[in-house]
Amino acid sequence: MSELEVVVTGGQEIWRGGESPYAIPSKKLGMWLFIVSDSITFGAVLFCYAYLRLASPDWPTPFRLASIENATIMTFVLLSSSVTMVAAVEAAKAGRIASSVRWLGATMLGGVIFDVLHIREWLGLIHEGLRLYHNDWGSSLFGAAFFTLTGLHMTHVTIGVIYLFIVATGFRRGKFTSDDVEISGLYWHFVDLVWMFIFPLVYLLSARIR
Amino acid sequence: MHDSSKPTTEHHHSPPQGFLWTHVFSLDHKVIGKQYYFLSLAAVLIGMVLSWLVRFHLAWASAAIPGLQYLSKVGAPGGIITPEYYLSLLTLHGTLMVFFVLTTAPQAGFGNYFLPIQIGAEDMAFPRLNMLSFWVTFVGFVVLISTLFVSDGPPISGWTAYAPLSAIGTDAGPGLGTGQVLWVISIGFFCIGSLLGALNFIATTLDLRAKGMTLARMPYTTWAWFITAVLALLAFAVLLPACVLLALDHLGGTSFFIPGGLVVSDKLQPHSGGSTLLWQHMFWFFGHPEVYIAIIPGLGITSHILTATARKDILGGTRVLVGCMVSIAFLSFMVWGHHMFISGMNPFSSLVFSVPTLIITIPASIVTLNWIGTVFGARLRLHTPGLFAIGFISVFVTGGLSGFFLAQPSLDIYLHATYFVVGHFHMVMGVAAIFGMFAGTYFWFPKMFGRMMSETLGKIHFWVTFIGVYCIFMPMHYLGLAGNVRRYSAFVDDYLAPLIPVHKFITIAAFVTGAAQLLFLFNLFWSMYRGKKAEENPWQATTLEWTVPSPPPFDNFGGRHPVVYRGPYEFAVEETKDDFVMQDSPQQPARS
Amino acid sequence: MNATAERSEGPAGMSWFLKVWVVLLVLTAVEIFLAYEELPVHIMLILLMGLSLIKAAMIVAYFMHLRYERTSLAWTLVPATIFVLVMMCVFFSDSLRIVRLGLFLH
Amino acid sequence: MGRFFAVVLTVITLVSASFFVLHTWWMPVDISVHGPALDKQFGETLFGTGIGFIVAQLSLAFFVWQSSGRNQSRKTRQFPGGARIMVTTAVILVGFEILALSFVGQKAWAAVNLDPAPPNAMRVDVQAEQFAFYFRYPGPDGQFGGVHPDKISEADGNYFGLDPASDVAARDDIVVGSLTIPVNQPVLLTMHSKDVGHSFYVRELRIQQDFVPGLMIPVHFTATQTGKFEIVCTQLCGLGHYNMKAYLNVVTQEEYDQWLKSQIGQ
Repeated sequence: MSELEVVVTGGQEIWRGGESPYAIPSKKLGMWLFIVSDSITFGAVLFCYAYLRLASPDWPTPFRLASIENATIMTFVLLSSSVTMVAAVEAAKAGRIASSVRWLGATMLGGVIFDVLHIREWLGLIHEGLRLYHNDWGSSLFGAAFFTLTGLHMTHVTIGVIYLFIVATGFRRGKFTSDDVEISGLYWHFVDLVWMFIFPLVYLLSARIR
Repeated sequence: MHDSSKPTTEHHHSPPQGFLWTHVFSLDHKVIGKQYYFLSLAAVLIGMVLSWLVRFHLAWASAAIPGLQYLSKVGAPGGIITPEYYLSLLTLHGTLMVFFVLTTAPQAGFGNYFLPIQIGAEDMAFPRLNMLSFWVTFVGFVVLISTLFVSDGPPISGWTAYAPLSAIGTDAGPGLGTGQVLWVISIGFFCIGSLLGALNFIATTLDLRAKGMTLARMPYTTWAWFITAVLALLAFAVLLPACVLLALDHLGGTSFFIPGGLVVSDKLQPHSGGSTLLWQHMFWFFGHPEVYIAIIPGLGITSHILTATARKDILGGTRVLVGCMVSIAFLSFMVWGHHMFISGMNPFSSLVFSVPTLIITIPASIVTLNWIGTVFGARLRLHTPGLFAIGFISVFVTGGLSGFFLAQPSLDIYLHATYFVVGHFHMVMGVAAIFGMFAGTYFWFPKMFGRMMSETLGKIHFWVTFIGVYCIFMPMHYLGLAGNVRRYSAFVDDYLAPLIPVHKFITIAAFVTGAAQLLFLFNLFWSMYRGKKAEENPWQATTLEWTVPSPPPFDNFGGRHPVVYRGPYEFAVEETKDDFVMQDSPQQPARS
Repeated sequence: MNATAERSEGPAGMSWFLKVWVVLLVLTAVEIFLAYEELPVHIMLILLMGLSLIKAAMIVAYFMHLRYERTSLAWTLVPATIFVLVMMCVFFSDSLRIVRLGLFLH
Repeated sequence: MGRFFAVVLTVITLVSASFFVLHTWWMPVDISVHGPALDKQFGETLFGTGIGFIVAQLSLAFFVWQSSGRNQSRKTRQFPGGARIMVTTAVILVGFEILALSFVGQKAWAAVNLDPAPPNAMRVDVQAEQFAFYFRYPGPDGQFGGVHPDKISEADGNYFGLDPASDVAARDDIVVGSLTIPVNQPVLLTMHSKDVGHSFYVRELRIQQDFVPGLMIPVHFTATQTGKFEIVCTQLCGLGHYNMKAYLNVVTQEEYDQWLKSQIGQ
């Protein structure tokens, strides 16, 4: 075995077939692969955003302190919902089904609060005249990029809430296992992870400082 | 807590009942593989007819094609193709061929059918997802075909859909409104289908290998499908958002790909701030890996079939061949800029992109030399699949070598957007990949349908096709050298008019070659019902798909769990009666 | 070979995750603080992206348990993703050209 | 069957190669200063790949001939040297070719796209639109007027969107439909598009460059021979793409001066 192989495989004969080389269920590997692909999708949109922003000298910085505060609360809610998700997974692994379902409920609640706060902010911006195709403060691409990026993320959060709901009900009825809870957790943490990039790139870099 | 070290899969389902569940919404990878195959077959037929129309128009621009006016009254009044309809047909031809044929048949079609069998699995890792990816792809296909029937026809912006032509809408030309939106939606669906399929392929290959099927013992085809799936998972993830943004430019009034100050049809466009180069970057970031998504399964299929044809392993074996395929796949993400040398991209980038582009020729040359070296001293059994595999080597060399020219930015100044490029990519990506598909069809048909295809018809098909493609695509290189620009619907200027006889020659060659494909089609359907019954291992090959009945039972191995004891291609073994040893044959200790 | 035994040490329960959560919140606070410091744009971008990458890595490693899986999984997933994202940075050479060669920017 | 294949492949190879060797279809004669370097590089690439093409195809044909007639009971043989020799050959030969081509090519590419235009270059503004090219000379004041997309009007013949009413520099700009340049004079084109992507391709000049909507792309060249040449569009731009062309007139300095005078007089 070459040195590289040792590093990659951990020095064990895990590729010989008849078993998963990662000692995880295939479904979990599938979710990981989906996350790889989806992170590249988000990456590409973020790169587009950065590309267009670099090319536009009149990129606006319209977010007043209130917006930043709102986005900070959203970040807090999403990060905390990740912790409740972890708790749900831990409970599920320990066989405490009722507790796990409660934690899943808390996570969904976090997602819903995030969505509500976000939509409230969207409505505020729309009220101020920001549109997908238009913006009074400068480059029209600001509105396009903002709504596309955050909209894509909000869609993921919403899908996540629905997904968690399905998993929670199925888990309570014994249709799903703790593995399914863990896999839905991967998705949820990924949505959280993406927000860790959108928050500074979209909000903090467009904060109105003076 | 249940044991998570065992790969959990859904494949312990029982055989479904009823036509709808066995043939339409089947979860069986074999049925889905065939569905993909026939979807591609439909796409390739339409694509071929489109290419005939396009070629006919290039040779006889003012001649009428009887009956065409019924397809589009505006596009072909009296059967004469208008310049815009020419571009519509061209766009549809390119899109169908690249996405729904080259990406679909060798990977999703054959891959779905044979990957699980070759690694000794009962099914794919996620059968439901597998069915979903097929139906999503199918919707994409239907949406694309529907552009033929909307008011102003398919888009005229080519399969690359360069913005802003593709983003502005009907002001820029016919087909760029509804047609273009449908095109974007279709490709979006295709991306989703491909991503789901790729995910499934990767998980299947990694998790569901039978006992003893180490990575080094995977057949070349399995490796090729696996590498291609990785490429697809990473590349389609970039095309998908690009399609979303382009759709938003149409439907949401955004200007991602449209800069300010454009005056189209005497109207100042209400857009500003976008970048046309951004579309090109995103498209080709996907587009170059896509070229390898189309050809790597071909490399795998050719190598796989060449072993059974030559009765020996490929020179260098798994280590060299897979090493080369992996390096090609890796490099394919670093070279997309060679499509954009003269696009107005930063000229420094061109120099940077040309180096990895030229470096890709090294693994490609190694693979080719090893194939040629394999034929040396072989005991060739030139049945039809073998002929197509060897034909693949020849066209791959021809098409690949012209890449040397196009990889150099300075030569690309002259050759870019000429027929040289058309000849190059048709030869290396179109013809080579299609030769791979033909080889695969003739090779695996007995396994898929339980009957043999006619060798006589197959050989006629091979000879006409082999000579035909050289007659079609070699002259294109000469035309490009003479400066014949591509995507012209007619050659009206003084410079190009003298080249029309060459176009007539190409068109006639295309019709003859196309006719041979009808022979193939006849052979395919005739053999399905009337062909000679196939035995379990008609080609005396060694991999696991030849250890099961033809066609395989519902769960592939009839409840048996195959165990693999040796490498995939052990031919010319002296101790045995035959000159080959099956992968799951435990009789003697493996030689290596 | 026992699959569970060869995994690395599991996380030390919820208190450990709460610690990670606190660190993530602190890093977020640092980001917000930085946003209001009037730093040159490129330095701010590097700092913000650096902090975000650390946060992302922590989420992947702890919340998503990647640290506690076999190393082979991380080696399968992470390098490919990073490689593709890094290659996309080449786009920017043209973004900057638009500023230089642009016609009607406003 | 194998022998037949070998013969067919040999014929295909020789016929294909012969058209390249005989220059039956070839690039038109070069009329630019930077062109000979490109042509030379083309020749070298063709030489290298041509040998590769012939050797690879003929050895394939030869091996197929040799091994298809084999007695089916005979043992197969390995290629002498095995895969190692193949890998080494590919790495050394192709690697050498790549190195040579990249170094030579870098210079040729730089001459066109990286080196700045000579200071004495004559500036001409080019605008591409569906489906025509328009060329603008600065006129006696040597200054181009500003361009305003909202003023563009096909009907008034204001293709560039000039504003002569308030812009002095725009008043004497000369707008024509074909490019007239003096021979042996460096020319700097500033290229921009009115609507969608187009391309500027003059085969004889060995120049091809896309018009990028929203950008002003500079291109420079020096023509060394007089004559009339076609400028064609090579970037798919819509239904009239096939018919989008203009002419390049390379004339002597005297003829050019005369032509310019007649244009100003109008």
